[in-house]
Amino acid sequence: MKLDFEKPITKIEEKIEELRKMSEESGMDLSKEIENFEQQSHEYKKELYENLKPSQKLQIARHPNRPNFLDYINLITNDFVEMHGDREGTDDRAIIGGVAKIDDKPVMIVGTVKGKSTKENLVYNFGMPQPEGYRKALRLFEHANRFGLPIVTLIDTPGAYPGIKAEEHGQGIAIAVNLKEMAKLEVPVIAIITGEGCSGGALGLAVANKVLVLEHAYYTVISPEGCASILWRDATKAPEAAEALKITGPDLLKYNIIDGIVKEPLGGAHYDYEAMGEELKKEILKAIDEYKDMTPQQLKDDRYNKFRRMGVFNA
Amino acid sequence: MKLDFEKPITKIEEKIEELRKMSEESGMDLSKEIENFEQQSHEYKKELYENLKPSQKLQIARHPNRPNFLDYINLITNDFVEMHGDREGTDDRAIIGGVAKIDDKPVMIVGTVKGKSTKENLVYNFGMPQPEGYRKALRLFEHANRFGLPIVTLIDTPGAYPGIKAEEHGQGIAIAVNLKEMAKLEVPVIAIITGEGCSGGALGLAVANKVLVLEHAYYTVISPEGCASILWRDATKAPEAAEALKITGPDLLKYNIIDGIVKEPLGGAHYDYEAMGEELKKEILKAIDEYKDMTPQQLKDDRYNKFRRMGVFNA
Amino acid sequence: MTLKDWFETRKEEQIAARPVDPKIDDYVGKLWVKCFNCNAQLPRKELEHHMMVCPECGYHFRINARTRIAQLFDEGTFEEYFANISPADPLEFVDTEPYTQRQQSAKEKTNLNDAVITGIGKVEGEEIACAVMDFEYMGGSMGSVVGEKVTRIIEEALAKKLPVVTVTASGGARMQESALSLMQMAKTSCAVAKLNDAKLLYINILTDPTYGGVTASFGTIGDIIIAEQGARIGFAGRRVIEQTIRQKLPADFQTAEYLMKHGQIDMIAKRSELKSLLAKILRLHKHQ
Amino acid sequence: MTLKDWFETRKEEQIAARPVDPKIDDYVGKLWVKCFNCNAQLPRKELEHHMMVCPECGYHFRINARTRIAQLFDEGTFEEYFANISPADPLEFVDTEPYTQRQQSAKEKTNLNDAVITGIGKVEGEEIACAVMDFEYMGGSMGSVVGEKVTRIIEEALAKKLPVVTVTASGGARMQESALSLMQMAKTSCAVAKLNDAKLLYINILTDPTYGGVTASFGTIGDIIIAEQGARIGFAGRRVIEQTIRQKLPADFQTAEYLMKHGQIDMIAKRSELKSLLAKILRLHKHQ
Ligand SMILES: [Zn+2]
Ligand SMILES: [Zn+2]
Repeated sequence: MKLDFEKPITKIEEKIEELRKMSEESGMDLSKEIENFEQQSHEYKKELYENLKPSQKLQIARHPNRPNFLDYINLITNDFVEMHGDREGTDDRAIIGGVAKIDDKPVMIVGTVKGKSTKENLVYNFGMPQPEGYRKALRLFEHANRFGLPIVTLIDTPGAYPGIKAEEHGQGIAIAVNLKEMAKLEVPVIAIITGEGCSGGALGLAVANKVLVLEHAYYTVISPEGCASILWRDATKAPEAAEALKITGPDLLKYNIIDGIVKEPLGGAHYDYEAMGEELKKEILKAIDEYKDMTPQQLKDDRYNKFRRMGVFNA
Repeated sequence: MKLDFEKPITKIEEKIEELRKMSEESGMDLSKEIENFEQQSHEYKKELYENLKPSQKLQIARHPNRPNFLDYINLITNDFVEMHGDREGTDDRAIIGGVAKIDDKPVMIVGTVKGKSTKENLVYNFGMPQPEGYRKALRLFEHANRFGLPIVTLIDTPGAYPGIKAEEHGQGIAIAVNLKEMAKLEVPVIAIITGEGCSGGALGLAVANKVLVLEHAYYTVISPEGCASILWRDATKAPEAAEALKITGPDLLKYNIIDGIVKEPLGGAHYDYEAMGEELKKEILKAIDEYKDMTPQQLKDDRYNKFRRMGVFNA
Repeated sequence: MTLKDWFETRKEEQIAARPVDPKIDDYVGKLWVKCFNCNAQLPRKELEHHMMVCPECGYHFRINARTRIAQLFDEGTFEEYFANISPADPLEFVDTEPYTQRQQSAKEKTNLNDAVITGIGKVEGEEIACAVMDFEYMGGSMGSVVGEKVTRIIEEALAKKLPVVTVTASGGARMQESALSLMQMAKTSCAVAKLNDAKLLYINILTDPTYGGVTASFGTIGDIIIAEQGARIGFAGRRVIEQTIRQKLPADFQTAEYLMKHGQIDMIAKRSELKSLLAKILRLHKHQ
Repeated sequence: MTLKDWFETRKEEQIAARPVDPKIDDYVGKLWVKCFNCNAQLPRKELEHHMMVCPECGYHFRINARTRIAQLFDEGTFEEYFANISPADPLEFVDTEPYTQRQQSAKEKTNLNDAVITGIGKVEGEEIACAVMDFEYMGGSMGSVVGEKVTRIIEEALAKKLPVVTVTASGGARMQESALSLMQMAKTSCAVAKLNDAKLLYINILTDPTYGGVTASFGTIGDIIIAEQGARIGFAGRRVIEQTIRQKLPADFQTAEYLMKHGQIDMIAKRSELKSLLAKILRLHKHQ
């Protein structure tokens, strides 16, 4: 699936394809022309993807072929052993986690899961966790804490699920408890926003020592659509809201919300799973390594101080 | 409601009443005879209640007028503030608890609740907790632990509820977690079996430094009826099972299952709520006082060693 | 239909019929106030005498932070902290109106710098650190100032070994500060973690309405959670949920009673009982 | 009815049709064994070669503790501990038969002193302390001996800093020891609390059937809980629940799959995968 703003690329690529065919059919040597066009195409792409508007990045972040948590498990870990359930009645499939190795390092890896088809999305609830999902995550965090395993979270969620059962079972409390208990963890916590990082539903897995976002991912207090319909009273103003909310990597870095941006393959992660996996794995290992000599108290202080500094006000 | 084996007393009391009437109507002085009968009645009662068979004590323990947890709250505490809910979707009414003062001592008091009418029993589920009840109890125990409040549990339950939702939500795990987490508590824990103390459902609130049972209460791994229908394959053999299971105070003391017996008013707690309350309060205060100088570690060790010693085997 | 059923239905209709956002300034300055619930015409003086609770039906009017503080604290004991902290506009946010202008209007309306007052005072003689939110300042939304003041008062309590009480009233996040607003959830919750470690009592009082980012952070991780009678409390708003699940919600959805039934709060208190209940709880945890 | 529906119905019928208590000794000594699930006639040798799992349908036959140990541990590495501890009869319990006589029969049938074997051995080279229950000894019921041996092997693990693995198969409490049996739940769970404090890994493997007092104590408080495929696991038995709620239970009630769906176990493993899975988990927790 090509996105709207990718249409010019498609046109160039069609032209190249046409040239190739002509060359074959006629026996003419058009290799120079083709090379030229390809060069142009590459440069065009680079410029295009480096200058995307927030609303365009949003489309990449939400692309249906974007690698999901299960893809990353395959791409960057081995020996993954999934740990199911909250031990209290529910195994929320919107949050999956377990122990695994990244290279030779055992870690606890936990993430939200989006499906790639309607059928899958019914299973994973479009990556929108119930309170029970956050409680499962906390169980796994505490397991990691007991056994000294660094925690890696991969976040791609439009938010915590807004439903009747979710409210009845304490969606707010479940997230709040995670924020508080993550503050107490005595192991390194690395959170990566891989796609959508929307509101408290994302933050509930992201009270980390290091927070990274992928190049085309976004992190915000509310979806641009939600913001537009509340503040502009007009959901079609979502692109303006996306702009105003400053939700992409460079802005998040500027306001000290995140610690770094993970490069994506040209055009976005869905164009090259392997390359994306390699890059992500490298960044995770680098981050874990950074914390390897910290004491439990230092890790807690590091996390506290990081969030303590956030906010801009006059005093 | 008088119990079967109390019929002889009823007869004597009727006779006394008759004499009184005769005396009034006739103007005759029968006070000596009446006093004599009353003396006899008292002695008879004493002998009767001190020599009850287990199956008879069982009837007292299950008497519908027996004081329940809410009665004891009224009788022995003041400033009770109930703390509702498991923070996860449920406020199981079969287990109630909160902070209160006993005399001037702040405590956390938690207990199972039986209703006294069909309507009440629908609310309290006949004193049979769901997993969520045990989780609420654990939340309160951990609260007490954080704030240094001694914990008092009052137990009167035919067991944890055997139902579909209970199984789905982890009845076994909920009880098991309580056993394990109660072992870690750093405050004194006093458990009193006030009526029925049946199986894991009772034990889930009773991993205590001191375990007391009321004089006519019982504590067992399975109800005599359940035991009879499994081992004798005949539920009518419950009295034999009650005998064989050694479920009453003196036997429990002999096998070091409990630490003491709390005297009940003559005939059982339901004959005199005030007196029962006074006695229970005295015993609880005495027990709390015993532990007041122990360090957290000593309290944990005391509890561990107590249960560690339980069991009889050849080696 | 039995009488009881009829009564329940009527009650739910009444609850459902309540305006979702009764504003405080609807009645400010008026001599007579109409009860939102029972429509009684009430002399303003009498209503104030009853702590802004309808003497006819018990309906709890929303009150602002200053009124709340006057009701909760022993007279003259509340000392405000961090009053000078005021909002910035780091994102230079403009929707239908610039953020700075919204700040200005809110300040004029409430005479506050932002949506929370923090300080230390006494409740029946018991000293506590406290954060009281004000719904009238931009819907009690949590931005950098709310997060900072809540965190600072908790840190003050840690230094002075005081219990902490929050009184929340919030529509959720301050969208105009985007991720900076979101991070206040983490910041305040991390501060509460320190209260846990220090074994200092932390009590949440939830008042009407408490939603979104406050519900999902410092607002609901108290050792004890009290909801004021009549409060609506939730994570997601009714409209968002109705749009998502495409069905009507029960009338009592997200009421204090509903939350209690679903095990999320420890207790419900009438406004008139709140102070003595709070004092009682503080005393029960004071013996150490 | 779609094919999928039909299949689901068939599956549930098959599950429901399984005998509730297939005894191990039903097939001991026979040259041909009939699968309880698919009725296939299987040569005993072949079945043993497949770890007592039906090669036709995957049905997991119940196995005893010795067989389990042979399957799980590296050959020759398992050293038994506390084998000499044997049951007493403190209550002098007699139902339709004296307890002592039941002990005697069970011992003759199983060649065990009680329903658990404890020891230390290696799984793909990883050293663990282990308690393996035997359902054939009085239905794997937990009395003083089971409680004592489980507690001792945990204390041994604490001293030697070893992970602990339990393999349970139990109908519940040993009624003949009444409250003494009940107290083993507390005793073993208190020992597990010490494993937590010592940060030693504790793994539960639940096999068919695991019920009652074992489910409600040391059997389900592992850091990781694995259910063997086909296991039925619960607190209360089906019959007790059916009597209480007066309705039929779903066919898959209390199966491993059912427990997984309801979030109570971490994973399900086929018998053939169990050893390598266990070793993998042990290695993932070994780095410290
Ligand atoms: Zn009114
Ligand atoms: Zn078969």
